[in-house]
Parts: sequence; C-alpha cells; structure tokens
Amino acid sequence: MIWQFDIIILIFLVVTAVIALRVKDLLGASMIFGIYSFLICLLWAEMGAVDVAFTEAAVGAGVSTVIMIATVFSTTRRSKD
Amino acid sequence: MKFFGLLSVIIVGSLLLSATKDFPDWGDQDSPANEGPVSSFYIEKTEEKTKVPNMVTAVLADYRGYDTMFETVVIFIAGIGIIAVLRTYGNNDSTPKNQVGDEGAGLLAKITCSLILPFIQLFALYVVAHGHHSPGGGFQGGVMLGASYILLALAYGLARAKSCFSEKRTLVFAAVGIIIYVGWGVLCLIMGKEFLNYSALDSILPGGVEMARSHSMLAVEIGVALTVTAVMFSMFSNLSTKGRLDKGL
Amino acid sequence: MASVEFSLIPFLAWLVSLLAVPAIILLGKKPDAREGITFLAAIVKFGFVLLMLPLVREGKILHFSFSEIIEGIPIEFRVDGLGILFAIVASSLWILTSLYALGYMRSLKEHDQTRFFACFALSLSATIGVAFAGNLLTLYIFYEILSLSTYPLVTHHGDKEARSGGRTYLSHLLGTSVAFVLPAMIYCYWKKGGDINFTDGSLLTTDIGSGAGLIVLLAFTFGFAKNGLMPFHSWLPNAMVAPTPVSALLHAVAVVKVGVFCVIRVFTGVFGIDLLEKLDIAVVVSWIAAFTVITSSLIALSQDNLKRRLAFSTIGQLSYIILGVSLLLPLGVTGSILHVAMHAFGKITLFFCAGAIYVAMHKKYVSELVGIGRKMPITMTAFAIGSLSVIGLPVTGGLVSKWYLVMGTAQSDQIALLVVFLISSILNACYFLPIVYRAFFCRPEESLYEGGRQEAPLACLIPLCITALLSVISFFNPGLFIELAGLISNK
Amino acid sequence: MTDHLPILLLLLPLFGSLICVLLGRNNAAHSWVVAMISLGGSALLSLLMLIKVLGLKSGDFRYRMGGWPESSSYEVGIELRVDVLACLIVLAVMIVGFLNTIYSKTRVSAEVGEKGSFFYALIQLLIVGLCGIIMTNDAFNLYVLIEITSLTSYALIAMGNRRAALSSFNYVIMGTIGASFYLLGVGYLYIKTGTLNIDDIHNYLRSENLWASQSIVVAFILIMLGVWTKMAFFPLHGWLPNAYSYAPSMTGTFMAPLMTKVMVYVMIRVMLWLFGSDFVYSTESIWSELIIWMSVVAIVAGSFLALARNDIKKMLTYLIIAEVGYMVGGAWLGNLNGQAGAFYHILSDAAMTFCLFIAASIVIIRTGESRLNAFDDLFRKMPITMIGFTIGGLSMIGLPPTCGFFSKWYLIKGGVETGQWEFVVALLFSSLINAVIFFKIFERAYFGKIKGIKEEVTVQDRDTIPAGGIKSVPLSMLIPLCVGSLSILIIGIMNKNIFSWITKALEMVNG
Amino acid sequence: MDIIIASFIEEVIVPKFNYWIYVILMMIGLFAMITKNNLIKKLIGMAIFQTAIILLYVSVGVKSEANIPIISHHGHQEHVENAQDEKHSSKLEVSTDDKSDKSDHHAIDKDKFANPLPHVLMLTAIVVGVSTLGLALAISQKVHGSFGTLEEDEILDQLKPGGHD
Repeated sequence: MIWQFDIIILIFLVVTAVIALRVKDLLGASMIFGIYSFLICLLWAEMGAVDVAFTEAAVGAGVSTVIMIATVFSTTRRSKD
Repeated sequence: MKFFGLLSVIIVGSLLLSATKDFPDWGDQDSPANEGPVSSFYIEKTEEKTKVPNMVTAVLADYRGYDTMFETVVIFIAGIGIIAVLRTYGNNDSTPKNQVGDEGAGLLAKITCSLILPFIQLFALYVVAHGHHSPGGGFQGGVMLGASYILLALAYGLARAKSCFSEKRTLVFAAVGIIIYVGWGVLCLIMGKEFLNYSALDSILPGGVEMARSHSMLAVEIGVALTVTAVMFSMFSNLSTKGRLDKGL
Repeated sequence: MASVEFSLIPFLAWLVSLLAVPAIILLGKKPDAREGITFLAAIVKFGFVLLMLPLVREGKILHFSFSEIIEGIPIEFRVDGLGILFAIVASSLWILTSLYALGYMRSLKEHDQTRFFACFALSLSATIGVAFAGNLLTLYIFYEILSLSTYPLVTHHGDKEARSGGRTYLSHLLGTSVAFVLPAMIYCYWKKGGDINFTDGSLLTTDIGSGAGLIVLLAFTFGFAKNGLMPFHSWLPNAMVAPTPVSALLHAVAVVKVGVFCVIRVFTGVFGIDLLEKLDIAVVVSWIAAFTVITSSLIALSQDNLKRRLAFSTIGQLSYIILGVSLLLPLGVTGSILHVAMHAFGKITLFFCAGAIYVAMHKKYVSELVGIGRKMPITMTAFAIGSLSVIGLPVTGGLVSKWYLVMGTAQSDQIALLVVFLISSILNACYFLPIVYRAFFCRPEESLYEGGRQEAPLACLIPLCITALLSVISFFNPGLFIELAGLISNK
Repeated sequence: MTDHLPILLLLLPLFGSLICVLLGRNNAAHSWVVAMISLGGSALLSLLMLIKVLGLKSGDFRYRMGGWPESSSYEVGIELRVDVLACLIVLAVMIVGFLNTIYSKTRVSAEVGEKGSFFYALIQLLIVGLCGIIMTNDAFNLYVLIEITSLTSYALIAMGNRRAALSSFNYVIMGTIGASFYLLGVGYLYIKTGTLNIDDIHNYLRSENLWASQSIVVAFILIMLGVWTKMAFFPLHGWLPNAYSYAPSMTGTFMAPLMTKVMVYVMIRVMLWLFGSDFVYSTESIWSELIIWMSVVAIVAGSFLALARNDIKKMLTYLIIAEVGYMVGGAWLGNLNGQAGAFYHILSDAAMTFCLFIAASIVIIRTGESRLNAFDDLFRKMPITMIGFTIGGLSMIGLPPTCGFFSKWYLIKGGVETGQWEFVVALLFSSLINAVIFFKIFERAYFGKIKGIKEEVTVQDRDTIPAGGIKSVPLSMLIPLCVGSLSILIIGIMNKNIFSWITKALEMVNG
Repeated sequence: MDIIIASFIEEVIVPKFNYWIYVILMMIGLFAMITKNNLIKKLIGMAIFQTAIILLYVSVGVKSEANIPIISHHGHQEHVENAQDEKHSSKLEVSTDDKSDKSDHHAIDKDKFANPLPHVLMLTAIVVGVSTLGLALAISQKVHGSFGTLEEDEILDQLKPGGHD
C-alpha cells in the first residue's frame, strides 16, 4: 500500500468520472468510462485486493466497456448532456 | 429536477460523510472489521481447513459458497434476461448472405487476433484452474474466456464466432455451469451433510477432508467459469446486434 | 339475575333466511317456487323466534357462539328482551312484506325479481344477526352485511337517480361505520383488554373519563348512521328511490331500527345506564336528537313526494327513540324500546299504503292525493290509522310508546325536551292529517270520478290491513312489549 | 430430511428454471409443465416446513450452508434462519407463484410469444430470490438475493410493450439506487461490527453498546432508505405504477402482490432482528413519530392518487402504495399489535392484490379496454370474475368476513394502544376512499353504463348488449382467481391462529 | 485559523481520504442517475455509483502493514516482509506462540494479510454490477428501438399525446 499513489489515483478517478459524464459524445463517454474502470482496477491492486482488481480489469474495463460501446454503436452516439 | 437531484445528493452525501468521522482510520488493522473474529478466522484457519492459500477463493467458493452460487445465478439471469428483453426471432434475410464474409475488421486485426486468441484462452483456463494459488478463479477466467470469443466476433464477424458458440450452445453452457455448481452442492446433500458442505465428499475425493474442500472449490469454479463465459458472449452478441444475432459491430 | 342458557335456536333463526338465499337463486326461473321459499323461510323464522319468546320471558338469556374470529371474540348470539322484541317485529313483518312485495313486484312487472328476493332474505338474516348479536364485533359485522345486502335493493331500478341514491346510501352508512364505529370498537376492545361482549353490566368503566367517554359515545351514535341522526341522515330520503316494499320493511323497520337498536345496545350494553349517569354525557346526545326531531319534522312538512315525507317523518321518530334512551331513566328506555315496535307497525302501514297508491293509481306526490279516499277507501283508512299511530293519538299503539317517552321526559325534569316532544307531535299531525283530510273530504279532480273503486291487488291490500290492525291491537294489548322492554330497562 | 427443507425449497424452482432454459424457445408448453411441477412441489415443501416449524419448541431453526462453523462462536459461513413468519411468507410466495403459473398458461403465448420458456425461467428465479430473501440470515446474502429479484423483475417487466421497457428502465435506476443504499448500510455495519450475520451483528451492537454511534445510525437510515425505495414507500414510489401496469399481465399479477410485501418483511426483519426494537423504537422515538407521519402521508396520497386514476391497473398500483403505507406505519408503531398487524397485512395484502390484479387482467384482456369503463355491466357477463374482484375489493375496503378487515383491526388496535391517532385516522380515511373507488366500479359493473335518461331504455339495452366472447374466460384464469378469493376468506377466518403464531414469533425477538 | 485547518486536514481528511473520495464518487454517480437526461449517461452514473460502494468496502479491508490475502509458502515474500517489519516482530512472536501448536506451517499473522472478506463481497458486487449494466443496456436498446431516441425528455414528449399518465 503506497498512499501517495493511492491519492493520485483517487484524484484521477474523480476527474475521469466527471469527464465521462460531461462528454457529449456517448462513444467518448464509454471510452472514458473504460479508463475510469482501469484506474479503479489499479487502485484495487494497490490496495492489496488483487482478486477484485483482476475482476475489475476483466469485467469493468473489458466487458462493461465493450457492451457499452456495442450499445452505442447499435443505437446512437448523440447525447444532449 | 436538477435542483431536487442536487439537494438529495448533497443530503445523502453529507449523511454519509458525517458517519465517516467515527470510522476507524483508513488502513487501521485493529478496526472491528479487520480485527473481528470472522476475518481472523478466514485469515488464520483457511489454509488449515481447506488447503487453499488464496483466502479470497476459499471464502468465495466455500465459506460463502452460497453467495457465490447466487452470484452465478445473477449472471445467468442477466444472460437470459437480455435474451428475453432484446432477442427478436424470425427470418431477417435483409442482409444478403454474401455480405457475411465482409464482416469483421481489417486483415491486420484478423491476423493479430488469430495469433493471440489461443494464448488468451489458455491463460483464461490457467486462471480458472490456478485460482487456488494465485489471483483469479471462475469469474475472472470465465470473463476472459468470454472476452476471447468477443474478440473473435470483433475481428472475424459475429457469424464466425457463432459457428463456435451458437446461441443454443451459450444457453446450454450457461445452464450447465449452474447445474455443476448446484449439483455439487446437492451431491453433498446426498452424501448426508448440508448443502455445499464439501467435507461430505471426502469419501469420494482423494486427500482427506481438507483436500475434498479444495477439489470441490475447483469444481464449482469450473461451473462458474462455464456460465460466465457463455453469458458474457451472449450478452455481447445480443447487445451488438440489437438482439437479431445477424451481423456484429 | 338472568340465567344464561346455551341454545341453538338463535343460530337457526339466523340461518333460515340465509339458507333461503341460495334456494331463491336456484329457483330463479320458477317465480312461484321462489316466492314459496321466501314465505316458508319467513314463517319458519318467525316460528323460531316465537319459540324463544317464552324462554326469554322467563328471564333466561339464550346464548350461542362459534368460531372465535379474533382473540377472545367469537361470533356470538345472545338473545335478551330487547333482541327478541326486535326480532319479533322484524320477522313477523317479513311475512307481511313478502306478501306485499309479491303483489307489488308482480303487478309492476319489475325486473330482476330473483335478485330482489335473494337480497331481501339476506338482509333479513343480517337484521336478525344484529338483533341477536352478543358482542360488538358480531353486531358490527352484521351491520355491515346489512348495509351491503340492501344496496342492490335500494338501487333496484338501476337508473341514474337510483344510482346516486345508492351512492349516498352506501357512502353514508359504510363511511360512518368504518370511520366512527370501528375505531370506537377497537378502543373498547383495547380498554377492556380483549373482550367486548355485551354482558349485564357495562363494558366500560368509569376510568374512561368524561372526555374520552363522550368521544366514544358520539362515535357510536353517529357511527351507526342507520339511526338517521342529523347530520348523517340524508341517506334515508335518498334511499326512497327503492321499490316500496324495500322502503317499507327496510327503511321503516329493519335498517333504521337496526340503527337505533345499535344505539340502545351501546347505551345499555357498552356504557350502561349507570356509567352514563356518572359521566353525565348523554345529555349531548339528547340535544342532538331533539334537534333532529324538530328539524326533520319541519322538513317533512315541505316535502311533496309522499315517500320522502314519510322518510323525514321516520328520521324524526327515530330520534324520539334515541332521545328516550338518552334520558337514562327506566321509563324513557321502556318508551324507546316500545317505540321501536310501535313505530314499526305504524310506519310500515304508511309505506304499504304509499306503495299501494302507486301500484293502483301511479301517484307519488302528496298533492295528487286529493280525494283519493273515495277510490281507495281501505288503503286510506289504513293510512289514517298509521298516521294516528305515528302522531301518537289514541286507539293506536303509538300512543303507548309516546306516553312512556313523555312520562320519562317529565320525570327527568327536562322541560325543554318535553316541549320538543309536544311541538314535534303537533308537527307530525300537521304533515299527516291534512293528507287524510284531503283524501276523504276534499273534492277530487275530474279524472278521479271515472270508474269505481280502484284498490291495489289483494296481495298488497291484505298486509296493510294486517299492519293497521296490529297498530290498533298493540294499543289495547301492549303487555308483551312492555314486559320485554322491562327486561332491559329495569336492570 | 426435514432439516434440509429450506434449501430443497429453493433448489426445486432453481432447477426448474434451468430446465426451462435448456428446453429453449418455442417450448412454452413444456416449460409450463416444469414450472408447475417445481412450484407445486415447493409449495408442498413450504407447507411441510410450516408444519415442522409450528411443532418446534424454539420457534425457529437454522440451516448452515456448507456446515460452517466448526469451532468459532461466530458464523463464518452463511446460515438460513426459518421461523413461523418466514414460513408463512414463503408459503404465500409459493402459492401465489403456483397460481400465477396456472394463470400464465394461456397468456404466455399471447404476450411474450416465443420467449415463453424464458418467462417461466425468470419467474422461477424470481421466486427463488424472494424465498431466499425471506429465509437468509446474512446481511450481504440478502443483498445478492435482492439483486436477483431485481434483475429478474427488470427483465420480466421489460418483456412487455414499449411503455413497459421505459418503465423498466426507470425501475432499474430506482432499484439500483435502493439496493446500493442497502449495500452501503450493510457496509457501514460491517465496518463497525466486522460480521455480516444478522444475529451476530445484533449481538455485537448490543454487547458493545454501539447504538449511539453515528455510523450505526447512518447505516440504519441507509438501509431503511434502500428498503423503502424497493418497496415504493410514498415519496420513493415513482417507479412502481408504470412498471406494474405496463408489464405483461402475468408478470404484473405475480409482482404486484409479492415484491413490495417481501421488502416490507425485510424491513421488519432489519428493524427487529438486525437492529433490535430497543434501538428502533426507544432511543430514537422522534423517528418513529416522523415515520408514522410519513406513512400517514403515504396512505392518504396513495389513496387519492388511486382515486384520481381512470386506468384499472394504475389505480390498483396506487392502492399498493397506500397499502405499503399501512405496513410501514404498523411496523413503526412500536408495539406487538402494530408489528403483528403489519405482518398479517403482508399476507392478506398479498392475497387481495393477487385477486384484484388477476381479475383486472382478465377484464382488460376480455374487454380490450384498460380504463374503468371496461367494467360496464360485467356482473352479468363475467359473474365469476366479478365475484372474485368484489371479494378482493371488499377486503381492500376492510369489510368483516375478509382478511382486510382483520389486518386493519390489528393495525388500528396498535395505533390506539400507542395513541398514534393520526395513523388510525389515516387508515380509516383510506378505507373510505377505497370504498368510494371500489363501489364506483361495482356500480358500473352492476348496472352497466348509463345509456338513456329513461330507465326503461336502460333495462332494455342491458338485455340486448351482446355478450360476445366475454363469457368465455378460460378455466386457467378462473382457477387462480377463485383460489385467491377463497384464500382471502380463509386468511380472514383463520386470523386468530395466524395472529397467534405471528405474535409468538414476534414476542421472541422483542423479548 | 491555519492551525485549525491544518489539523482538520490532518485528522479528518488524511486518514479517511478514501472515504471522502468514495462519498464524492457516490455523489457524482447518484447525481448523474437522478438528473441526467440520456439513458446511457444514467447508466454510466450507475456504474460509478457502484464502484464508489466497492471503494468503500475495499477500503475497509485495507491494513497498513498487510499484503495481498494469499499465503505464499515457497516464495521469499514473507521473509522480505519480516525483515522489513523488525519493529513489529515482538507482536508477531506473541501471536505466533499462540498458534504454533496448531499447525505444522509457520503461523499466520493476520495483520500481514488484507482482510479477504470485503474482497469476496466486492467480487459479487462487481458481477452484480455488470449484470445490471448489461440488462439495463438491453432495455435501453429496446427503448431506443421503439422510441428512436435515448433522451428521456424526448421520449416523454412522444408519450404525451397518447398516454394518459
């Protein structure tokens, strides 16, 4: 556990979360959400929760992002907010 | 609406923050959660009782195996739920057959994909099998295995992936995974102990009670992996085609 | 004092008319057999009630209970003097009303007669259930069943007017009973600690206090809105859209009397006369009743529709009964209980007459009745007797009960209430006697000269003669009723 | 073997759903048979379990998953805890599930088409989830099972038309917020106590005297908020009416009677078993006052909203919201009568809502009209359906022979005992509103529509209205309706027994 | 004043930094779920909300001296750590003595391992999260299929004339 690393990731998390919600392009939002997931996966690994990190990497950054993008492709990229 | 949302969010947030002040500090090893008998039991006794060094796997598949069973069921529900909501049947021959070949990504992606796919799948299986000793287990391995098929669908088109993993097959895999898990528990029931009490199986598995638990965990992890693989792929294939399963991304 | 004796008869008396319901429905295609069942049930029921009479007169209390529905409260039948008196009135008049209904419904060729007779039998069952109820919950349950089972009768015509009348009917009766009686009952249940039987003593004790006591008392008095106390009276005139037999039996006898019966039960069984005296709260009820008496009589004066006039008269007469009970004197209570019976005979006669006039002449309004006495002398004679009874003039039973009521009032030194009685009697006379006078002595319109007598069919005529006779007989021979009333009031 | 009843009960529908999925699409008929067998079997097993529990001296029994623990005094595994209350609700769930399966037989092909077997699979999994929720003794396991029920219900609702999909999406959002709040609350409890077993948490809180701790209070608020969201307690009810009324009819008939009720059970369990009555009622008495007022608002608002609807199912869903107010208020009264009344109301409300929804669905299906004028003149055309509806309606109003009366009785008694008059008044008020609502319908059904001004015209008209097709309600719809309306009466008549079982179980936890 | 702020930061924010961030993330997610107009955005908010809860749980299980919750026999990891934590060795000894008779392995110091229970719980939560997300995406595709848009206000506009809601 390295707390400096921890704090940096946490701040980045908040930033990516806000960006993911503010981007008007849904594809972009999905991608940034993938980054968010990846960051949080790093955070788990750093906190010693390796299994959670592994799952988050596979599920959050992987499959979640993919299905989200799949949805965006089969619906629309447009978003008003 | 915005104002109302903001207000309620701030109320909830301040409520949550107000409670953190009597939380134990972050990383405190003497907090009730960390010091308490339950987690101490897990840390100290897991290896002795189950011969599994990865406590997370042991807690997941044995102590809280009942939870994990339902977790698998949740995945299963997501799989059939998506089919129930989105899947549209019927002959949609609007896409001519000859276009199927044009599906998928470019040549480079195809070649790269064909090169790394075996390794991904191999590694996924390793993750499932080695979950006792290293991070990983049924979920992670299953997701990776599912992801490998998703990759296949992305690179070569959904039709190619479906030829390995048809819809019928995904459903069978998903159901069989749970049947393995639950069936293992029922086996314990038949052997005269409680549901999911793996120690009942020491007479048919080698290595005494502890190893019976260890082996049983592997068995249920395989069940989890099957379900997760199938559902992940089915999820992707339905969502990427709006439930028509004809033409991928 | 009174010995309690287990007996199956109250239950059977209740059951008879209930069993008649499916039989009537099954025989719906054969009107004669259907009405036969009705008569059979009515007569058997009356027989059962008579069977109990000697036992009750000996001072016994018949008791029957089954199926404890809530902890400590079974469905319980308990027959005492008040109950048997009411049961006699209701069940004997059912026979007559059935006959009358037969004539009325057939000659008007009403639709859905099966439903009519079935609901009639059901409501009679509920009435008997109320009369014999041994605890508050049983009382409440049958009270509600009565409200529901009479709804199809009230709205029998199914047109817009009937519907809105039915709506008022149900909303008033169900609304008040759910809103007031239910909580008051649960309060008693809780206060008593899991038991709300009517015993000889009172259910509540003095520790209830005047304030809470008054609230509970008022909740009960207004909650049993079938008693027509103002301001929850308006269901009764509206319910007059019903066919006349319904108005006759239910809104002169069964339903409204159930209302006052419940109030008497509350006064004597739940509170007890002694407790009410100690708490000194009954006077509020008497003033409300007095107000109702005067107001309703005044309204009745202005009504042109005969049945509505009768309805407002009923409201006033019901309040007599409540007024009598709220005096808390044996004479007053006796008078009230007597008035239950006497008013029933008188008022049912009046309603029968109104129905007969409608059947024969299709006239509904008071202003149309000028000179009708020559065409329908028998009916109008009966009408005159009924009017006398309701006003409280001699050779009718109405005098007897009113006598007791006035005596009770005089005894209680409430001069104001005495004045109320007198004024209202005068008002009664004002709104009834002119009808009789004009019917016999005024010159009828031209059209009425044509043809000879035009009485209603015999099936209508006979019952109204009998009830008129009963009114007269009960003047000369009120002993039985006084005796039964005494069983309650002299405790 | 009877020790294993709780798990067998769950496994039967679980396997049933797997078989349904394996049968694949276009196999609704076989899936129906499977569902009937599994749910019928489970209903029998739950009856056995009830009999077993009634025979137990201790009043409850536990089932340790995986046989843990072997030495520790703390639960390291997950245990199931079954007492009379749990048995009763499990039985209710199973019976409703079974009856609803009968009802679904003819509707599935019409409403979900080829996906019939998936429907049966999902509904069986929903039943597994509900029963699991009722029996589990582990706070986190409860969360997982709540999510199972949520996910299945999202899918089941979204199988309907486009409105259903939209309302299902709203349900996803609200449901996730609710479940997440619950999870947060459990997290806060875990931080302070280090265990997840409900009894262990309770004992730890008691022994360490953590009642005043801010995080415990917040945990309680969070769990309550979460549970209230899931049960559609008044200000948090937005998702429910659309979701239940636009869902496929056989989904609505299953979820409307059960989902909210099971969450009420969870609330009572959290209040009495997890936190304990000392904490919930005494130390925070301002809360119970506040929450009873909230429930009063819920009751009144639900009733008024129901009164204002002209759509049958919408109206019924708003009535559910009012009924939830009854139960929340009853549970918070803080005395045995209130709690037991709330609990009894869970059972009776399940029965009557089921009855009303089935009847309403039949009416809507047969007349093709979802507004109240669908009921015109139905007493003549569909007498059995209308009798079922009438019994349900009378029970909703609270008239004596039906169970609705008795639950109201106990609730009012509880209110009188603590002097919460506002609650009593609200209950009575909503009874009156219900009376208005239902008699409005009965009147329509009884007389038909007002055609002309003259009554003769009306009478003639009524006889000439063609009954075309309306009379032929299939038996598979009538049987559940009849059993449901019978059960309203049975629960009403047996109220003394049921109530004494309930109070006995509640006395044990209240001490 | 500076001192007060400094001490506030030191005592309230720093030791509970994780919890602060978790609350902020949760608020972001919840706000998005409630107020966002686009269905996909709502779902992104939902996912953020769920990860915030996971952050809470995982933070609970962290111990300042601990490593991953996997026991390693053959590796050198344990020894390295023992060497690093000289000052804790006395405590280690005590706990070792208690348990040494029980197993033939070298004793397990629970402070050396992160608490595994929150990890297990969060594995479940992640899986539940992705299942919900998948299902919700399917539903939003169905909504898009029948309404042609993912914006909530546009959908409601479409419903206005016909719907009696």
